[in-house]
Amino acid sequence: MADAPVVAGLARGQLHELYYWMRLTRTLEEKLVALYRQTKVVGGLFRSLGQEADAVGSAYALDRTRGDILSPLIRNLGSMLVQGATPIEVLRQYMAKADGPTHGRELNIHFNDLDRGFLGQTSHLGDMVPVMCGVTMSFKLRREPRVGLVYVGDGAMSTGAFHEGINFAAVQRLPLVIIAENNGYAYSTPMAKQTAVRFLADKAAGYGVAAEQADGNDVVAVYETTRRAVERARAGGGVTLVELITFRRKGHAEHDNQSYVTREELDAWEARDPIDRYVRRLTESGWATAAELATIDARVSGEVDQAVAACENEPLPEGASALTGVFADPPAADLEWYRRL
Amino acid sequence: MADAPVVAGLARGQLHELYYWMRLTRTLEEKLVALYRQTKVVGGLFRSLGQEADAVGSAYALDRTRGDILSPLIRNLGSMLVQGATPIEVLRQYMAKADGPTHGRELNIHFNDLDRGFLGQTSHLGDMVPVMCGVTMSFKLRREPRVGLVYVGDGAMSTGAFHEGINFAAVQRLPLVIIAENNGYAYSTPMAKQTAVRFLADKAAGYGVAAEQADGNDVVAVYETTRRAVERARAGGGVTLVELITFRRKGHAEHDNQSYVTREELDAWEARDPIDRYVRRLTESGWATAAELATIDARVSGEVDQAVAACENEPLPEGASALTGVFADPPAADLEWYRRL
Amino acid sequence: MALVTFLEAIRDGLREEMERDERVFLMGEDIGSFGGAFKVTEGLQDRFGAERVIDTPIAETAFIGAAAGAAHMGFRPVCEVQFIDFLSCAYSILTNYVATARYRAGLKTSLVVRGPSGGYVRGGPFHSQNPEAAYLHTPGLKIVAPATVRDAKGLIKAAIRDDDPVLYFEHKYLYRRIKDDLPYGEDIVTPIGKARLAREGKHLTVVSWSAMVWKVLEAAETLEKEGVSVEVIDLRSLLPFDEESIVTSVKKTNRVLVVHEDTRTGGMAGEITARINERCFEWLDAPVRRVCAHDVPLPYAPTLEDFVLPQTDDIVKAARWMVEY
Amino acid sequence: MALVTFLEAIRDGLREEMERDERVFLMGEDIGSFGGAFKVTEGLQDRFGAERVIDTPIAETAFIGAAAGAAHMGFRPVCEVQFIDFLSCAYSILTNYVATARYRAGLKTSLVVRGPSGGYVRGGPFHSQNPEAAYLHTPGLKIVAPATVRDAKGLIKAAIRDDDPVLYFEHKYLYRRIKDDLPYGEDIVTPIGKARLAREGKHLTVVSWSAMVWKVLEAAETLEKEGVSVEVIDLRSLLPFDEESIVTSVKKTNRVLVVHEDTRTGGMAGEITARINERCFEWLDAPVRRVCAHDVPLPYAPTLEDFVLPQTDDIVKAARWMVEY
Ligand SMILES: Cc1ncc(C[n+]2csc(CCOP(=O)(O)OP(=O)(O)O)c2C)c(N)n1
Ligand SMILES: Cc1ncc(C[n+]2csc(CCOP(=O)(O)OP(=O)(O)O)c2C)c(N)n1
Ligand SMILES: [Mg+2]
Ligand SMILES: [Mg+2]
Repeated sequence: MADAPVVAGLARGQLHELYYWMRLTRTLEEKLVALYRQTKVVGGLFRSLGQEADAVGSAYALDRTRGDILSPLIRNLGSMLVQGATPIEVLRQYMAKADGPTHGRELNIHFNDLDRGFLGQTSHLGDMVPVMCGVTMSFKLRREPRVGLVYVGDGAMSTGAFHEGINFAAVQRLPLVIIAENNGYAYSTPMAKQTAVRFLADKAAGYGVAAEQADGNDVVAVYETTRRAVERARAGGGVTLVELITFRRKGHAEHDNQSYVTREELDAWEARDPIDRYVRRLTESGWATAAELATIDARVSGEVDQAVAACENEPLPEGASALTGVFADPPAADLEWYRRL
Repeated sequence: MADAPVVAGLARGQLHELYYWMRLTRTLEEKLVALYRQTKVVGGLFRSLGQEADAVGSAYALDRTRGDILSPLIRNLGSMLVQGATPIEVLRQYMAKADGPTHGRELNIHFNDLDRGFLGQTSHLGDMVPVMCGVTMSFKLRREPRVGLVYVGDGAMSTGAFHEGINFAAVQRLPLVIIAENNGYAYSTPMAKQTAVRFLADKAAGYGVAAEQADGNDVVAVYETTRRAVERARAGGGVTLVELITFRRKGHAEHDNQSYVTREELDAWEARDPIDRYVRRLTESGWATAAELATIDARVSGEVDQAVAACENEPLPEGASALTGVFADPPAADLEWYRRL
Repeated sequence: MALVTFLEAIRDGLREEMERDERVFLMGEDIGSFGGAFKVTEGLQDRFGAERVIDTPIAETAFIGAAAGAAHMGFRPVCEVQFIDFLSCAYSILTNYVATARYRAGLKTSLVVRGPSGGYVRGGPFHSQNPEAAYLHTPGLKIVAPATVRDAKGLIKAAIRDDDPVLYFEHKYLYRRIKDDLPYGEDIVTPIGKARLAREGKHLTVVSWSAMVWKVLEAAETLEKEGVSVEVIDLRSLLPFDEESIVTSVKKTNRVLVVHEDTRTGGMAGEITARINERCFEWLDAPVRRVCAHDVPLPYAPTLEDFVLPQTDDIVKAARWMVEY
Repeated sequence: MALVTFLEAIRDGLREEMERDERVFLMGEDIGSFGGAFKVTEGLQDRFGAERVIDTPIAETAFIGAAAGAAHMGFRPVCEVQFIDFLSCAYSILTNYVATARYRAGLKTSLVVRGPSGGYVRGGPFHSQNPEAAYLHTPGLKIVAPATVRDAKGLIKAAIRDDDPVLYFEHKYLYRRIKDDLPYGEDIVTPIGKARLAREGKHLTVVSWSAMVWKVLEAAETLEKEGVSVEVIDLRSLLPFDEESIVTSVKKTNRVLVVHEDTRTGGMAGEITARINERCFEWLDAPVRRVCAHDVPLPYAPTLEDFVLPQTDDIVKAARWMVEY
């Protein structure tokens, strides 16, 4: 009874999970902002405010038990959490801690765990599309019923790497879902300066792949739409380009005051906040009680606070640890002549 | 009366010109084959057999008096001839002569004359699309009513450079016509392994640009279709992707025996030979008499023979001439220490 | 006089060249009304309009290729790469098409590609690179990398006026950290290919460029107190580089250390060492040595970055070793 | 015994590795039923099927990126670049993504990128390149470039078995010009990072690799007749390269010449010179010198190409100069 589908094939518990992941994303990012202001975050800080439904709903459409793998962008923290990345890993990354997943080598959510099902991005936009082609080729070659999912922004779709990758995936009919995040801007550049198409989904026609579109601020719609694409991929139907329409409600990074966006636009999108909307829907449809949501909120806060407390004072890595692991078969230690004197 | 349009706005004399350019292309290439067999062509030899209408008809749609510029591919010899490149230049290039347009530095039809309106390609496929964006940007910035045209093969459309270029042109609404040559193959790779779309023109939708399609073996149709795109560009209507459907009836280069193409396919396309078809149409419609065509043929043969005779025995460049011109402001001569001993 | 930062000097140079030559225009990501990720082009779109300060899609190959096309037609485009690390995305068109255009067929190819380079800012492996070595190997390109406010302005102006493609690497660590008095509107043009003698000395020559010059000068102060007199050459042009100035200095000091921020293997110091060895073999009293970053991708954590990148203290120790040799 | 060409040795190496390890698969343009532009992979699709010998679109970034993704999942892909000149199109993903994947996060990235390199075949500026210097500067990559038939096989097998990304440059001039007896099926694995002593000598060491080794050996014959005994080191691994073998030889001969086909400035000889200078300064009786191509894009005409590329005679003259120094 508790497991009976309520909407979009999702049971009540799953609907609560979606809420949990979105709330966790937002709370964790808010905590990161606080740490950033205390200069504890070493580099830049990137927010997904207003895009939590897009990341969470799409990732939730994958099947973790079957080994599906996704590759997130900087604004897809939520998708990594869904796949099993933990708040403490994210905190350690941002704060460059020795015990972080990359031991201080890489920043923010650039980290990987293929077993849990996420392959962190690198900075060069578009590159993860070809790489995810290879990941999904491996599924195909091994006849595994696994699916890959990769995110790409409105801006990143202008890169050659995106084009080469999606076209390769299309020709090879790889089990790959490409989430095109239409969040209005690439840094300060509005979509109209990035492409002459009206919708990112219009680009599917140029590759002969299936297209889907959804309201990126409606987590259930995102889930449903992505799920369709995932099932298509798993059934051998090849690539789908899924456009999620949403909005980046913060600057490109924490330092950017977003002067190029109007107050009206921000207000309009704030009114469509994916978490607020989902809370309304959950409570109005009777899918969750206010008390249940409050319990989740408390759990989230507790988890985030606990994670911060656990790692805030951890040490940074030892300098010399930077020298290992460039190659699988490491050459002899490489300390410089003048340091050997 | 002689100037009255007969078909597609073309006067009788222009229809004869189209024939002349196609015949010149073919005869010149056939002569190059002979020279290649005599090992007088230094590098590889690339044929456009069966694609002459595509190159000639599209280039003819430009307005040379207005300074339109095109950038050909290896199989667009005809387009360069239309723009004013001469057989002797082409011969000298292939034979690496000192007096050739690049003085032996570059091969085949890789040479430029912006005044006559052609910018030779380089080998890295796709790169000329971005470069032609810049050429046409210059038209726009100077408010000149000029148009650019760039060719791209079914294979080359898989490159990142093509994608970045066409997208840039679309966003900037540049006066650029992009001719997508669907000739069935990229080297040995059939189009189905290059892209999952049915037609190359389908790719236009992904860039928000106009699409056109024509039978690439019908020179008048090619002309008319390209002309429409040229006029759109000149009127400020931006980019058109024009697909020309044709077939590469020779191997990728002279050394390739095209084992991957069936006899039937070759025969079918031979039956659609663009020159033969055009001859039939010209004579059947009364646009040209057999005698007129014979006169053109004789003129072409004469011109080609004369060009060969004029340059066949010309010298190759002096070795040391290789050292100049890397920079506008050349450093002092760069003869190596051991050559100075 | 006006006290301007390194960053403002670049902007002033761009503005002055755009004023004096209408063939100059700018392209890049977010450079228009936003003024660029680091605000180098701030105000320029207001001043020159959206046709001369063009926001592009995220497509480095497209806009650098387009710059070449426009240059062929007589323009002098300046491209901004948001972080110079992303110049790699245009590597092919830059090294194959742009660099060879003049040589192949006499095409005019006067264009500049500029962008923030370098580390010491916790940018991690993809926002901290020093890519000179990747382009050093390309006949047809020029490369400059200013260390001073004056040269920041002088080299951007020289690069724009140059008839060949020039890569201009501006170290982001210097952007707002160094200031100098430059008379407003002074037409400073730093000749490409000429080094700057940043400090005179007798016992050791140190060749360096960009942000490293400041660490070298700091080291030289320390060494001075120990009685070691260091001559510092700020190369500023990396391709072509000023072999003569190096040779002159080495023939005087007989010892030379090359210091660069980039990784060691395949880095530019190798080429410089080879040239010195070819030209001054008989004058050398010690091997030419290099202080460079360790051969690893540049990590993010401050402890790691500081360890990997060369520090003033490394230079001091290396210099001591050199003079004791 | 079977007399095989350089090209057949590569093919045999590929086939043997595909037979012994099902994780190995091939990707590239026209490599399937056509067998590749030079026919290196001829017959392999027939043998191993279209799933293990995959024809790709013209998209070097796509298939090299895909190779990395497949490698992360445990495969060992081998990519063919139709001419190595087009590797530039994948420069960004290769140097940024592929090379750093292990360092950043311990991702398995065992893949090989191979393709025809080099000149002397009238290929013009875009079908003749030697791109080692462009990648030398990238921690995380390995580079090999065989000169002999045996090493052609031994290095492709070693590269495939290596747990790191390896660039394998095969000189197209050698493809069908050299032959050797290799017992059918012999499991030759040439260790990466170890040079080959191609000839012993006393008066001068010449360091070279790939097709140039043959010109160096020819020069050595000539010089022998003049009483000059030349030791020839065939580097075969360029990254990492075998510093120890070079040092040992230089300490014996006290003179060293580096010969490569690539252009001089920023070429790999600079790095080698710097290392020799660092390690053998006291042993050098003459400056380390370089014989390389002139610093121009490689032109097409035979007269020009022959002038620009190093020839045997250039090596002979340089060697004479060295021993007389
Ligand atoms: C190839 C490349 N060029 C430039 C950049 C710098 N850059 C980082 S993020 C960004 C904007 C990305 O916009 P979009 O893809 O829409 O993603 P969003 O930030 O909106 O999520 C830019 C230009 C980069 N990372 N990679
Ligand atoms: C980036 C790049 N990769 C590979 C090649 C090698 N190559 C030259 S022509 C060619 C096939 C081109 O096919 P297409 O674009 O369809 O033109 P067509 O030959 O059919 O006219 C290939 C793969 C190249 N020139 N550039
Ligand atoms: Mg965006
Ligand atoms: Mg084709």
